Amino acid sequence: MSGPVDLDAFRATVRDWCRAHVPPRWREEQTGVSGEAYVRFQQAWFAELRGAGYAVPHWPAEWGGGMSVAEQVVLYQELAAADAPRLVLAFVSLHHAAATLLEAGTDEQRARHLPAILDGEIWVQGFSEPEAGSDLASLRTTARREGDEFVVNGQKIWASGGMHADWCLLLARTDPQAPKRRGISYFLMDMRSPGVDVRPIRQATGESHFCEVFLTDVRIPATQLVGPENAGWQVAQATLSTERGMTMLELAERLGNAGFRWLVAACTRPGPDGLRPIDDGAVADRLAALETEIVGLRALCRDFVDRSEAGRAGPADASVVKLFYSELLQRTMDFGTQVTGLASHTHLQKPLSSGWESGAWMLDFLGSWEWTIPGGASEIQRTIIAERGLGLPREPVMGS
Amino acid sequence: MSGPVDLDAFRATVRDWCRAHVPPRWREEQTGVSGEAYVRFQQAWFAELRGAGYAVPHWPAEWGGGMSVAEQVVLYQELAAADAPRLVLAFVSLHHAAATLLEAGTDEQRARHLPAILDGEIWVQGFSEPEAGSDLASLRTTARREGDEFVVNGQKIWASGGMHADWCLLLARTDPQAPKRRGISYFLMDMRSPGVDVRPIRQATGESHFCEVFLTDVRIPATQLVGPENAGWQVAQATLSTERGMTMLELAERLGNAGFRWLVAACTRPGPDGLRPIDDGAVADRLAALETEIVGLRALCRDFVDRSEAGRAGPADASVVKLFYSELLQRTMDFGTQVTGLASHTHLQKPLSSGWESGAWMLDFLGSWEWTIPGGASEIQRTIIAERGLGLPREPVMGS
Amino acid sequence: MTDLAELHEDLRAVARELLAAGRPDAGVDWEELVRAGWTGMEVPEELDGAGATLAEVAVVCEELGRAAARTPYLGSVVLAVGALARTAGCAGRDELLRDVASGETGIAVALDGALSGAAGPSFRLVEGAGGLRLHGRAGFVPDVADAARLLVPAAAPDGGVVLVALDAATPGLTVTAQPVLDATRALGGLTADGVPVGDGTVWRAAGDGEAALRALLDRAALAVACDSLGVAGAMLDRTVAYVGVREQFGRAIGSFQAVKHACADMLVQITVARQLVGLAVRAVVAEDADAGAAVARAKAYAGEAAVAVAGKAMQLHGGIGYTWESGVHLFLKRAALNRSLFGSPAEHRRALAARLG
Amino acid sequence: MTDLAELHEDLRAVARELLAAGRPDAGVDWEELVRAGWTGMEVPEELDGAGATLAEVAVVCEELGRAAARTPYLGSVVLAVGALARTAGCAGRDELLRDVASGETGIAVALDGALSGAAGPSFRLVEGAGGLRLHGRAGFVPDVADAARLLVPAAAPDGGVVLVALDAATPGLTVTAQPVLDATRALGGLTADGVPVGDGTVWRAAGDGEAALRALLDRAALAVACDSLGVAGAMLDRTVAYVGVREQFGRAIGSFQAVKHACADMLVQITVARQLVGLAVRAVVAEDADAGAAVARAKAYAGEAAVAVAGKAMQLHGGIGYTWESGVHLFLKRAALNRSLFGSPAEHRRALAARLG
Repeated sequence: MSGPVDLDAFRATVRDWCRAHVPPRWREEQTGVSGEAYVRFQQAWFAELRGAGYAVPHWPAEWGGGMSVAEQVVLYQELAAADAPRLVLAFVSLHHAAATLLEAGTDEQRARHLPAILDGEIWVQGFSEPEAGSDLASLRTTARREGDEFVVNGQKIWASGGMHADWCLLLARTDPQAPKRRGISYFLMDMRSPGVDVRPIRQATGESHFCEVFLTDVRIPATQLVGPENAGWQVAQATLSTERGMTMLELAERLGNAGFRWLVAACTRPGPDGLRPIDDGAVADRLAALETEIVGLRALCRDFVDRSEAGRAGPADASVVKLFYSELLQRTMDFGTQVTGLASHTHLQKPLSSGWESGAWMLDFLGSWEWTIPGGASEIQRTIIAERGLGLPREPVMGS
Repeated sequence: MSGPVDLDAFRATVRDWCRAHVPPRWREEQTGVSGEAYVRFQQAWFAELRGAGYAVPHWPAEWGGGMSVAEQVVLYQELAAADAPRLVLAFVSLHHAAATLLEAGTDEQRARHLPAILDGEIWVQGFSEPEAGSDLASLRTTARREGDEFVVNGQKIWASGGMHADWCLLLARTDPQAPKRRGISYFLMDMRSPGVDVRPIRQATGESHFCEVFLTDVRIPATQLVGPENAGWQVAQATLSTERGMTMLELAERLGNAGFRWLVAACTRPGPDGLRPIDDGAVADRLAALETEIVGLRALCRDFVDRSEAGRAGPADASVVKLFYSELLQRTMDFGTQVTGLASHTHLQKPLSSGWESGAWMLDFLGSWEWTIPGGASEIQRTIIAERGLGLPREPVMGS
Repeated sequence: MTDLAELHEDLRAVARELLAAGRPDAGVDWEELVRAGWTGMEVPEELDGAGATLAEVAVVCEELGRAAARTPYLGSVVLAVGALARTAGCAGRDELLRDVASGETGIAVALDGALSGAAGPSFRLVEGAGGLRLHGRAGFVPDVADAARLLVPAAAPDGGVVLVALDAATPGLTVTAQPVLDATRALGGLTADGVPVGDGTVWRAAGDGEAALRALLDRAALAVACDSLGVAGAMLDRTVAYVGVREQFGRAIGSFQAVKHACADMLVQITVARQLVGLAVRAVVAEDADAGAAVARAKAYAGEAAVAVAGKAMQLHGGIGYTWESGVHLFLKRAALNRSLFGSPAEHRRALAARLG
Repeated sequence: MTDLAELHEDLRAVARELLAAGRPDAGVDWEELVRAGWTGMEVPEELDGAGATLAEVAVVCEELGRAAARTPYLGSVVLAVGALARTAGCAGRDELLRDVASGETGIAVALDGALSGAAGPSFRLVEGAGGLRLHGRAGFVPDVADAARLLVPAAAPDGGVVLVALDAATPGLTVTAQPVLDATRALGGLTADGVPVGDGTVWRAAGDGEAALRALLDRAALAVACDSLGVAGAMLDRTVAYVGVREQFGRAIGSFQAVKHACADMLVQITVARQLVGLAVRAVVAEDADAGAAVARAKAYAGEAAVAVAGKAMQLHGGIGYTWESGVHLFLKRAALNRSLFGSPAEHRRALAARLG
């Protein structure tokens, strides 16, 4: 399947499938539910997608995927257009864990985990640390070799969905003497190992998706090392960028579909005085400006996917996309909050399984900092863009 | 005169005087005139103000001034309200030169120059250099001592009104071995000295208010040194801040009076379709936002003057005022350009003797970079505010 | 420094100390606040108050915002006194003012938090068999849910605007709490469905009733603007303190230009907001004809500035700032709620633009 | 990379080289531009053109903006071919297209630069004694002052929109140059005061005349958006080059975060503008029903981005950038003029908002 006719047919197929399978009232039903109900719903939806062949389209065919990039684009566009639930819980498993295993894992590691992920094994990312922040490479968690094992001590933070996780992608320092990016190793860690203590972090939105993970003398078999010892930073860099394009495309489509539809609805809903917000030229102007930016974002993401696929993406392209998306998301949610006024403050919970836009504007506005801070804060992205994208000189005293 | 009643009376007096003396059509008459006509007009207006006692209100009474700060505020407010011409040509003479002489000059220097300034002696500031830019202290012009004289070589830039100047406030390096702020001296230089070569710079607006000044073996008597040798940087710092408050207050009043009146006029003038720009909510919103900021600016400047007078101004207050004014000026002129559209591009000249707002919106927009770049560019002001105003740590490698 | 300015600085210092004691969202000890004299500030001396003005109350409001304090001060003091001050003298009014001064809470004014400026009253009195009856509804009323006594601005049958003093338990009145994300604010809805109103409880304004309501809405907006100014100030201070010690890439993050310049912009915004709030307070105290415009400018600018500053504070605090525990979210939520309460920036600017053309 | 994309890259490289030869405001050597085949790009092959599309012309327009080039390409080629392409075939039309392809200048289309989108024609034909007469006026018409032949979109007596082909010397026609600050653009006014019009010179559109005029205005707006994109790209490149070598405080100013982050924002804006312009070009070439909206987005966004980028370029060039000699002002003036030409961002967004609600 590669010609334009096939893509149109595929689009129609996905659209029909969505019409039949997307639970029509999932947003209402996922608002205010327990963690268990959320996990059950995520697992059921994952099973549905898997049944249709839509769960791991980006994986190699031999592992159950094999969809072309053009088809994946169509798939994500249609899931967004249908406002389908997102695979939030399985995100790390399907993307980061799979990419790590496929690109740097051993045959044994792949055979053990890839089928398990399809059966619902949940992964969490153990990269961030409290003291490191955006300076990820300054991480302090240590892994000391003892025979065939490593003994790990330290603390991880911002582990999304950590309380539900079976396995962890772990970065730890194995050579404290080496320069900071040369002494880190990459491990697969069983979350049920003794010494692993997971504590949820309550976020600004009141939810607790993220966790702290405390590691005390946790023993990891050396067979669970990914890539060479002390080359963990390089493995992480290589695998982090995988699929980032398609992930961003999906997010852009989400914002451009349900997100923008709600915004238009908010702007065109008559107030008590019968006037609609959009009847004010200032609101109309801002709405049109945001629509323009969102259209630009979607095209940007599509272009990024195409160029990544063709091996022509520039060294700062991912940063341009992330920076523009995250700040546009924040501006859009802020505007929605302003247009809906006090009412936006009365939504105390947002639907789980949702993306970054849920119609609970104030919560979504708060949540937008989950995009401007982690994964390299906006300030870091701008520096990357200037240095790698434009070739401007580094700051004389930056760490290395 | 200090009570509120007296101030009201003074305000009425100035208002009457303005009504009788401000040339009613000076803007039209000063548009497109020659340099000579501009100088004549400036001199005539200066004589008018001097006759009324309004030319040097900030000078000490013994030299012809002696107005209280509260009265000066009223004076500048009324001159702005009446859209009087500005004393552009005499600006450096009346402010920087006078402050330098009064605070750091010798009795002989004061006696020679202060009366001469009242009689029309024009001064220019010779601080900036092409290579130094915002890093003023890295200036390269040298003054080598030879007996009772200094021999000066180098190049100055951005000397405003340099082609009309009689005297120059000159900074030059007298000790090349010293740290950069400790080897600079401050001179009074006769612009008619042999070796002084003045060349106008054409600016982005097409005008040539500024000059380059080339100095080749110019000899300055040692008696024309201001303050101790090698303490010129400190003299310049002390005198540059003098009167900055009142100057900013005047500019804020100018923007708040004629400048804002033109903007309202532009927004309320019906277009070919009979609609007024302000009938669009987006324009109305922006106009109200700018009005709000301009009201804030005027209050800020008044407060700054009061606190400076009371010796309670903070170390970054001047930077806050300059940064906010310059960027607000730029935003306002940009908005005027947008509201008046293509028509704003057909004004090819703006009236001389005008301030930074003249109703020729596109030219004024271009001219606004004269405020965001010189005297410490906005980037420098933000750093000053953060370091001196908020106490944030300096950059590890900043020059000193 | 003038005597008044010194007085305000003293008041500010005391307030900051008093409010620094508790956790921001834990609620302020009302008794302490009463002992400090904040409830009676604007109440005339003959009614056991301090006979001060809104200028002093504004200092308290700013400090409450700075502490993101949970207290019914807005509804039970600022608005209650404002409503009563413009009411023609009568025993009931004086008694209520005395109660406010003495620190009695449980008084609320039925002002709809979604309204601003020249909005008319949300309630009306209808002449019926058996006397007057009150109809209407208001949402997002500050501190109404815990109120025992209500002051309801209402349109009288003659078209004038009056103040109706009611017991919250009166049949036909429905009070509902309206939880909002900002847990430091207590808002609620009030519905009156033909509530019988006794003659002695309908109080006329000392002057024009409509003007009195307009002034009350201005007062509400200005109190919120002061609060926003305080929120913004707190966020800048916390950010400056944090970026001065937090290290990344081997240096305090406050030494990076991007962080510095963001902090500088926060300071500039706060400085301008402070000027605009100051102008509005002076205009309201002096009862300037233009006071409404001054309030609109202050509310629009400070309301937006506080959201921008608190948002940037969250950004510069990084992951830490995004935790519930850090409390930064409290300020961002309060700033965002304030922005919409008693007139959004857009609504206030619309009113300003209407004066210009 | 597709063949088309490669073709465009080649075209861009050639264009950049050709235009880099002269000083930006000195005027482009028209003969070189003709030899390069730019005048006949969209003209059908049977009329000596290359039979290419607006996609290729867009590349040229961007490069002309990047060079801030003074040339009548917009009026005499982009608009002329656009107007003629939608005209029903006739000998006069074909001859004119052939002339355009062969590089003849002196052709202009009487489109008012102040108009955009769904504006009707500025001229009308009135049936009188002795035949049709043309009335109307248009301002800011690109390249009209030096034009010998004029194509005037006009409302016909039957209400349809037609194209009137006139000699500029026809009595009753008045052409006036309209100098603007941006000396790289030649705009002018055109007034028709009862100009007699011969039958053979009134050309009907191949399809709907009104749709043809709308498409022509979209084309004008899009050509200007491409120009703005080029202006912005040039300013970013010059700024990056400058801040990489200019030293202050002992280091290249491009190593300061404030400068870096400003440059990063410029790149982001340009990148998004490029996407929006690309979408609009593809939509117009494909004659999508939604092409007007795509053009509005591109024109609004690229128009604003170019002013922001050129303004920041001036700021980062410091005093040097403010000199006439540096030429930065040329780009800022062109960007600002472009922003207003054929519909301001506000006007285009108003049209976009109208589609949404």
